[in-house]
Amino acid sequence: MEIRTLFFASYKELLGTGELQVDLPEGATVSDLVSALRARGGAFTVLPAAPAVAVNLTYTDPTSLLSDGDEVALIPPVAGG
Amino acid sequence: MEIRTLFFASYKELLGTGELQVDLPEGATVSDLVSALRARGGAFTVLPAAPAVAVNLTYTDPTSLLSDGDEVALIPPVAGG
Amino acid sequence: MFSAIVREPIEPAYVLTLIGADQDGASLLFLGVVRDHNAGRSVGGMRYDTYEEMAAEVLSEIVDEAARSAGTDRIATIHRTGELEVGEVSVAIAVSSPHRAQAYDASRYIIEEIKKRLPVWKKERYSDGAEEWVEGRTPGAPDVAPKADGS
Amino acid sequence: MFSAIVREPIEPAYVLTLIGADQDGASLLFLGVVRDHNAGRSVGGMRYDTYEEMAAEVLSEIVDEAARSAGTDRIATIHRTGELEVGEVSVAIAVSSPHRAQAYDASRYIIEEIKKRLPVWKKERYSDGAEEWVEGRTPGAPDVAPKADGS
Repeated sequence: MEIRTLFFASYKELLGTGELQVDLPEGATVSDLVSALRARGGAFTVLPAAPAVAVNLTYTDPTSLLSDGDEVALIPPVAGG
Repeated sequence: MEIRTLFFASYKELLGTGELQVDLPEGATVSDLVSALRARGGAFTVLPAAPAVAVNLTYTDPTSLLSDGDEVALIPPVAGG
Repeated sequence: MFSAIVREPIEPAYVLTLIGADQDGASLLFLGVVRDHNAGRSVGGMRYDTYEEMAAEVLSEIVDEAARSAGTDRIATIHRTGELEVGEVSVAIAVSSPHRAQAYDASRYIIEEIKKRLPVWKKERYSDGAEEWVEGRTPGAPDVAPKADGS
Repeated sequence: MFSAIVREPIEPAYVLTLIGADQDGASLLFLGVVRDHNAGRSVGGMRYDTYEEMAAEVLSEIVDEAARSAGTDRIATIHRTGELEVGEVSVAIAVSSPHRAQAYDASRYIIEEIKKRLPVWKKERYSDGAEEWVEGRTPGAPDVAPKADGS
């Protein structure tokens, strides 16, 4: 299945991109997505193993199952206000 | 000595005046002034025996000595804001 | 620091111009407003009576205390007196400070102290034509729980 | 209730027009402002990066929570994104309510929650030309004591 993966702020700068399509097997979780990203090596290894993650605009647990077409954002520590 | 005595809000309405000159003997205290007012009878008897009082713009204790020319205000419960 | 008792309407945008500095990350503006009801009765307006010379001194003292305690001197407080209609601003408190906690603390301190000791009284004008002095607090009396009908 | 993420400058006087009702005796406007220093360094400006669709949802949720808890729906919150200069408003929170405690509580709740979970990031531009992401808070992490460099 295809997961639209978004990066912001320091993650976006680190990876040089704000968005990646990631292909994952059915049954993959948020945590599997992060592992798949880190396995790409290079700058991706600097991503935290357990970043805050939002699936379809909502903060979500690492164990949550993903579905084809989900929009998953890796959220660096926030600093609004 | 002459004490300029001020009344506000409900006290002013009650007494029908906002200001009275009160003549008191030397050595009189705030409390003596209030007693002298209440002794006038009529509406004055409705004044509390121990109202909040300001002497020369500052909240003051009932036992404070007064001086000739002091401005003394009887302060009803306040409701600013 | 700025404080004043005024007879003219208070302009919130103007009060904000009295504070703010490049070092400040937070600004807070409190407005007390005449509302259309109190203690279950429909209110048409409010008449404020004020011991003006003393109120000016007490307000200035309250602002000084807040400034010392919160560590910012960017504070402006204006209290109105006279006849007010529903929706008009009776008091404006503007504070700016480097960090937000200072602004909230100073703002809250000032409004609470105003209600405890500023020599101001208000008479409500009800829609049925009756008028009544709003029950107040005796200055210097021990704190009691906030009243349900305080703004 | 009103909440929005915007790219244009925030006008404080406009935000106040979004709240206020005849039943309200208190209005409170909080402004977060870009300040000229942080953690001992001189700051020239700030770039806000925002996950806009999600931030709009989260901000709306935060405002809903504050409204339910404080018992007033007269709340407007606007957060800006993009390039800001020192002195510009990054966030405005306006609340009006019958009694002042409700407005203070709702206002403080909203700014604290914004700092905990709104998907917004900021990069400081220092006077010496360097830039750095402001250290943030991991959403969902337990509360820690407020940091000395938070606005």
